[in-house]
Amino acid sequence: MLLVLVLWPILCSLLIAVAPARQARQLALGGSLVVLALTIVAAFMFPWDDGASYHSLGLDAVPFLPSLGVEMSFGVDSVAMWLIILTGFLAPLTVWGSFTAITERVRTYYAWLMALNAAMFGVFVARDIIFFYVSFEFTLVPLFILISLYGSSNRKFAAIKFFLFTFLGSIIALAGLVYVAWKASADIEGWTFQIAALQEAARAMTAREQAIVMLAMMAGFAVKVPLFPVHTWLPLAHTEAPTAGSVILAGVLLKLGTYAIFRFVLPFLPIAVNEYAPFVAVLSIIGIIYAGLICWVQTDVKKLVAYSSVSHLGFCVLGMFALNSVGAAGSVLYMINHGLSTGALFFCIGFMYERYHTRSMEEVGGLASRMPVWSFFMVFFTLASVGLPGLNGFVSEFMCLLGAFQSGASDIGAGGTVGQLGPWYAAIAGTGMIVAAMYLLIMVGKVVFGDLREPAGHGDDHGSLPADLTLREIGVLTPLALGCLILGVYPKPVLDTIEAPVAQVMAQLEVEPETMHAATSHDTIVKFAMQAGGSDND
Amino acid sequence: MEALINPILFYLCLVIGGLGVSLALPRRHVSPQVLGAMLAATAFGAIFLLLGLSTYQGNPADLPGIYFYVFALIAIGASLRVISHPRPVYSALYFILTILSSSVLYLMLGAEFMAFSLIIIYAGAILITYLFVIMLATQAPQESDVGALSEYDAFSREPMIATCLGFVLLAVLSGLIATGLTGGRHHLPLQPAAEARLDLTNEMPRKVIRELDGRGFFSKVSYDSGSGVPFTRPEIADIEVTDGVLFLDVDDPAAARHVMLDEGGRITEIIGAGAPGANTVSGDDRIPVRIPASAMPSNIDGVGYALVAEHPMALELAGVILLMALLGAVVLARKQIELTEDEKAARARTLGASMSGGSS
Amino acid sequence: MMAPVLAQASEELLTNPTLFHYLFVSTIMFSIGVIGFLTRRNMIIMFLCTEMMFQAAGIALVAFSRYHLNHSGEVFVIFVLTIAAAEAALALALVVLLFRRRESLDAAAWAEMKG
Amino acid sequence: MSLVGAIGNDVLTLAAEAASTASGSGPGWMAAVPLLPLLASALCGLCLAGRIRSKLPAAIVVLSIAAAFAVTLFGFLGRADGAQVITIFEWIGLSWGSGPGETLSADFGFYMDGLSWLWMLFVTGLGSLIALYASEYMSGDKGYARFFAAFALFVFAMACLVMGDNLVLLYLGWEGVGLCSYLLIGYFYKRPAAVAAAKKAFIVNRIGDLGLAIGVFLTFVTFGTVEYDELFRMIDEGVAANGQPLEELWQTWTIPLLLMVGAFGKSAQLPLYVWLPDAMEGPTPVSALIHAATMVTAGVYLVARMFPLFVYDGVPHYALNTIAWVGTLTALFSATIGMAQFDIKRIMAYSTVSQLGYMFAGLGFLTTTGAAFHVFTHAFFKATLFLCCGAVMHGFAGQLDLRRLSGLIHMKGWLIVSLAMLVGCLNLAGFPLITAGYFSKDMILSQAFTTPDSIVPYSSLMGWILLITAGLTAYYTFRVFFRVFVGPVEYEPGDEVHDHGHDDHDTHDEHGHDHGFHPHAPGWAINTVLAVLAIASFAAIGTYFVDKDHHGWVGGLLHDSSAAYHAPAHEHHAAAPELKHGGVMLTAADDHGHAADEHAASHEAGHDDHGGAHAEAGTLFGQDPHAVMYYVSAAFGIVGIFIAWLLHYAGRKTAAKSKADLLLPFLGPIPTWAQNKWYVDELYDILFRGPLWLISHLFHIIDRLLVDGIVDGVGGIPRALARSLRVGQSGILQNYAVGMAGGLGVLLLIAWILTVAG
Repeated sequence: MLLVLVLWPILCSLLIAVAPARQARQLALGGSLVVLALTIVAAFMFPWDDGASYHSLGLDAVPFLPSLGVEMSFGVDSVAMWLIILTGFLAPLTVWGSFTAITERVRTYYAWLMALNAAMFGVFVARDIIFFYVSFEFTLVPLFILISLYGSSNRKFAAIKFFLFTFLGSIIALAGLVYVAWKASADIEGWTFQIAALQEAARAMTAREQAIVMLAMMAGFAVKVPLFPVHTWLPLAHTEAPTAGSVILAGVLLKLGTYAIFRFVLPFLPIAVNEYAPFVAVLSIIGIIYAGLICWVQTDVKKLVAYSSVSHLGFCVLGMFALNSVGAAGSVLYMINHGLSTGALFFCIGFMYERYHTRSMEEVGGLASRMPVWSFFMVFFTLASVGLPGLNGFVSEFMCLLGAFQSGASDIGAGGTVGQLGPWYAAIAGTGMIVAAMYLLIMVGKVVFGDLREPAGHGDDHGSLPADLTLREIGVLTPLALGCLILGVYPKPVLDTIEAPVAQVMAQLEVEPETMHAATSHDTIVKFAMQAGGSDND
Repeated sequence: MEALINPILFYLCLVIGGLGVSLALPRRHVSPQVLGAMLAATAFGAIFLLLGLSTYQGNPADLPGIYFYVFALIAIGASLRVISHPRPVYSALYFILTILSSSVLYLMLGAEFMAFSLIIIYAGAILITYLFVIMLATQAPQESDVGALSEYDAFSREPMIATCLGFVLLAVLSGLIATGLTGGRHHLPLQPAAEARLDLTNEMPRKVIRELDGRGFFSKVSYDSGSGVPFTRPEIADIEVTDGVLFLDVDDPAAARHVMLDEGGRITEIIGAGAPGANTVSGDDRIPVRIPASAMPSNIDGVGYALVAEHPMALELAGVILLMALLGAVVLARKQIELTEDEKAARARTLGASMSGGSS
Repeated sequence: MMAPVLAQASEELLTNPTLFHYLFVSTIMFSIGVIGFLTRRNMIIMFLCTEMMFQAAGIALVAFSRYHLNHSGEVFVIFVLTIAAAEAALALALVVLLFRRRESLDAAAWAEMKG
Repeated sequence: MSLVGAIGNDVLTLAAEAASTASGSGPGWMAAVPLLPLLASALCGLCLAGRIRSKLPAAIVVLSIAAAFAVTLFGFLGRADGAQVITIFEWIGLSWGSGPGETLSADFGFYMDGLSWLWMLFVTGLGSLIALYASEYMSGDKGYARFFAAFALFVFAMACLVMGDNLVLLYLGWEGVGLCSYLLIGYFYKRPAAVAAAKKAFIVNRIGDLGLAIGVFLTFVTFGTVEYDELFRMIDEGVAANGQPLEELWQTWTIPLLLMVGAFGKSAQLPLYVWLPDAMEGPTPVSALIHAATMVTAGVYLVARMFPLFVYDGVPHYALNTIAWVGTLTALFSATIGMAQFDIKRIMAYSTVSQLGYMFAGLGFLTTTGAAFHVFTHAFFKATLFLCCGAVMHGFAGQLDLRRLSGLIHMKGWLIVSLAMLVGCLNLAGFPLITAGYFSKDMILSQAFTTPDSIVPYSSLMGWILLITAGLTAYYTFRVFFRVFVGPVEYEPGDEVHDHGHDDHDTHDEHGHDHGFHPHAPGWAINTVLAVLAIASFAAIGTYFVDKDHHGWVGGLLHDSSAAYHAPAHEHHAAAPELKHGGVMLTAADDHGHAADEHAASHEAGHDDHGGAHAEAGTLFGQDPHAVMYYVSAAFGIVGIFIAWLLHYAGRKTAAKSKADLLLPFLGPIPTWAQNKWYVDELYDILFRGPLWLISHLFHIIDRLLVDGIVDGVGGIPRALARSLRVGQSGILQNYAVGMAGGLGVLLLIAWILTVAG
């Protein structure tokens, strides 16, 4: 099933590439709807009761380079499953949302869009690092092409910067992963790249090794997230990317970084994570406030939202490095929620841009009277992004902050947990909530409310588009809005199902350093490698 | 290295040789080419003398073959002249000399085929092409200075640096060869070339058969070597060549053996003849026969076999390369643009302008 | 009949030079080729120098071939000859072409690759 | 908004299911109280999407809120003693262990005790009345449906805030009312001032919210739960064991302080009050409901709800003392500003801030009953006042300047408005005996003098400040009344003829522009609502005289709730028998907010020795403050009114000028300063917004130049390297060959050295 999930978008991509350009849109939409359907089928096949362990929903692995121990092995736990659902959910929307925005080189566009989906699925279903890493890196290619071909004025520079920046980071992360693989393969013949085997090996490393590997991994994943000092590619890439590119970038691609941290850094390197959690947390807090304040002085709406992504993902990382269940669960929930609300915001901005061909708040404003429906959605998603209770952003933000607050506060009271942060972290990060309210409301105040301001020569004439949203555009935004609302009012299904994997990761973080050194885990590695080798049988 | 040659002396010679070579290269103003040549010759001669002495261990028979030294020095001297002669034509001619003396070295190494093909291909074909091109690509000399050299032939670029580099390379290479490759064995005597070819007989039985047939090996009638009485040769059912030995498969080995002994080795020489029960001991009813020397594979056989049987793919590729080179040469030499004379003149002017602009 | 006789003669008269002798000759020739290539400005001479380096390699190959008592080395010399021939054909064609353009054989006249 | 409707329906069914299966602790149909308005909001959204221009949205909202009121009333009448917990569905749930505090559970559920009943009654009651008022007031406006959608959503959020059984749900409501406030203040979104005010309200509220959020976090971390039920149980156990809720000291003051910050934000107390006056940019019904009667009292509710954390063992610690001081100073401060304003709605806004200060002061003096009672009475009379202002605004096209309006009572159709205004003003001014505001304010004031300094330091000083403020309040209240509603008839229309879009029925033609402007007298809905509210303001007095045991009906309700004040155990040596009273309560629930006339009679058992306590407690003029206060505060009120009469009514000939102007030269710049709100907004701009703005720009520059510069610089390293290497690229063939040969030499040299070494 998971293999199908990866292969189908590739197939679609190829089909679109060879089909006549006229039918590219229909093909892409149909293909992406099938992606959604496949996602739903996968979600139904997934045994949610056992969310903590990995299920392949069919084929376990496809041998790829058996001599090197490389095989594509599949498996998802409930965290990955939710992210797959998010990806599948966004797939048709991104296609549908670009119908009018993309009028030239349509085939290339949709073909790469589908390929991007395949790569993202690949990241979430991978159970070996080669497959994971290949997918992780392959996401860069379609987005690079989407940005450099379909972006705005400065697209080439943005695309190259985006590519090189993230690529450089990922290469370093790969070095870390390969080092772990090398360690894992030390006692077996050939190589193993299975995540399970690698995890054992990584956990057996000394504190110093773990610190170095963590540095390497964070170098790659933090760029992807992006964390404070390495975030500068994001505003540029967002600003220049086409709408669907921005949506996927904000919706799923940034989550690859946090997902990878959750999947690799936390369970692999418990000693280093425990040691350096405050450092990462400080970076994310700086990111929250710093990016938030930068948002305040932006005039470009899209850049503003892009910076707000930096700020928001700071909460996500903060929650994760709280190293307790509330924080991590909040963080995972945040990945989904941010994908919905920020993705939708990018859609809104894209629809505005299609009409006015500007994103400057100085030129456009007071659109509530011109585009009431658009304004409704814009305000709605802004509020979701602000973290208003009842909408999705709140629960996750609340949990991330609460997690940070609890972390290491077990001396305070019953609600405290293990962890390395503390109340001060949450208190300072909490000011980010105020800043978020400030810049987002200022943006809404300028763009949506106030006197109507339109760029010269853009009265009622938007080409083929009506003044307000078309049914298609409403159709794109409505599912997102519904998602925001449902997850805000009733996040329990998500929380219930991610509880087990989160608890598992948290349990892995609590290993005592002494015991870790004492236990030689070589036997376990060999065992895992053998299991991995013989996984065709089970 | 010490066993072959005294390193200090060796490097000293190299330094002197380097100095000589650099002096021998054409220079702009004062060009002490003769001095340089002499220095270089001295140095290389000294090196070879030292090498020869090191091989001499008291036994005059061990004195190195004089031809090697003669031709090696000729080759080196000629190659020095190739790079130091200011006139390209002479350089090419000296190169022919180099090739000739190298082909002698080839001969000494037992590679007759290569020696001759080297002369034919290199000296005969390639170098002649070079000479043609040299003629073709040299500006017609003015009446006033027939003997004048082109500016780019008259002096060399940075002769000292190049020579230093070359001699450092030489020192390192020879040091490496001397130290590294010998692996502790100081003398690497070259084996007699014929030893190599025994196994080739397996691959070319027809040559053996042809040679034996020429000697009447397969005729039905033979005669006694002593009395000259004719008798019937036994019929040979099958033959097999293994590592330079011919095995005869006959119906009656004893009779056949007898017959062949009677022939007195005129046609065949039975290996192990005279040893009692030679063939009963082996229990083999085949008769081992020594292959005549004339049937042994020659150098050409060996090269041909190695070329066709061992490196057929490379051979094909070489053919393709040659074809490509042929096509390439055609394409390159073809005149690209047809221009009238005026246009050419205009083009030449702009070219000159751009060149002078580019060089400033 | 000539070849075996000569071979015999060489074997009898000149067994003494060891592999190192030949390799040393080859090395010297190669180095001289390098020096020539680096220092001479005439493109034709430069190509001649490369041919000389080929030649040096050929001597080494044949010497090794003899040392190991197989013919692969000689076969390689054939290939070297092939390459040399191809190179001569192409390089000389190029030289002619270039000479037509600039009326000069100076290698420094073609410095378009200057960064 | 159609989506909201769909969800609303789902949730309703869900709620119905939950209700049918709810076990025991409370009636599940109480879910209708928040969900009916939510449904109404969704339906309004549908109307909005369907572009329905009729009064349907208003009808839906009025009916739904009225129904919610009915349900509340029904539930109230049939309530059980003590607190009821009603769980509707699980909202947030995550556990990482089975021990205490290892589960984060926040249900969508209600915690109904006297406090929440009281609040819900007036929220839904006033809500339905004001919705009715708005149905006329807002008629003809383009965003009619939008207004009512947000309005109903507000009632939903307020219900969540008040009824929620845990702090997270309270936070949801807290932010939810903030959102609705934002949406409704910015209702006239074309007016930049409105948008700015909305923004300001939301952001300032967010500052308070942060305090609240961190308070909630700390509460959870400390107690391991956010649910009131368990929380109060743990606090009681803690108090029983330690004499305070916790063993450790620092959280016992940190949590209340943090919650206090939240309360200050929402209830517009001193550092964070700035948003409320600006919030008057919203439609008047909104000002009446949200920014006077209900939302702004959420802070009082929060403190009252979490009262066990503010006071333990009968002793308040300094979070509550801070609250007292801040409340007192806010009352005085905003009263001074209110005195100098000319916009009558703004005056009312400052009076709201001022009255909220009273409530907080009341909380600080430990009379939760007084505070809640004041909340209750204030809700009615301030709603009345605002709605009257709204009627004026509505009738005079947005004119609110008291210098341009006069003598309304003499105009046709304005009698009810004027009388209602009079009632409201009397209440606000605390006119003795006939107004509920008098009694509720009295309760707080007398408590200020009663509470001994050992419990609340300097309480009598605060009492004096509050008394003076009461006088000021009476003055500026009646300044409005005397200037606008009586005196010579004179009016000038405002400039908002278009904003309200009076394009409905017959009045349209009568409304021209300045010339030929005719005031638009309020219709039946407005008049009815005003009348009902005015009567209710009087009727609220009645609640003071029922349930004498607990000093009024409100006290009775609070006695049942977490807001009940427990007298210090150490003062009552007879504490032991009180332990059984109410099970979890250490001492008898009681207020010190006694009224003098019931002073002797109404003390319940276990308080018989209060004489000693009162001896320790403060006195006023050597008398029992409860007795004296009636006269003192009446005197202050009447003096204030008299001064207002003197300055603003007696002998006034025109609307613009009064005798008060004669005083101006003697006061120097003070009136100007007060009129400019003591330049607090400007101060905040300089102190916070300016630096922050600078920092933002600085960060932006840093981001572009430094952070991104480093990135680009790293990217530039290869380029620079290449540029330096470019020198080597002479283009001359032999130079490359030298490199090649040299490289070969070096490689071989290395190989040789390795061979020799090896």
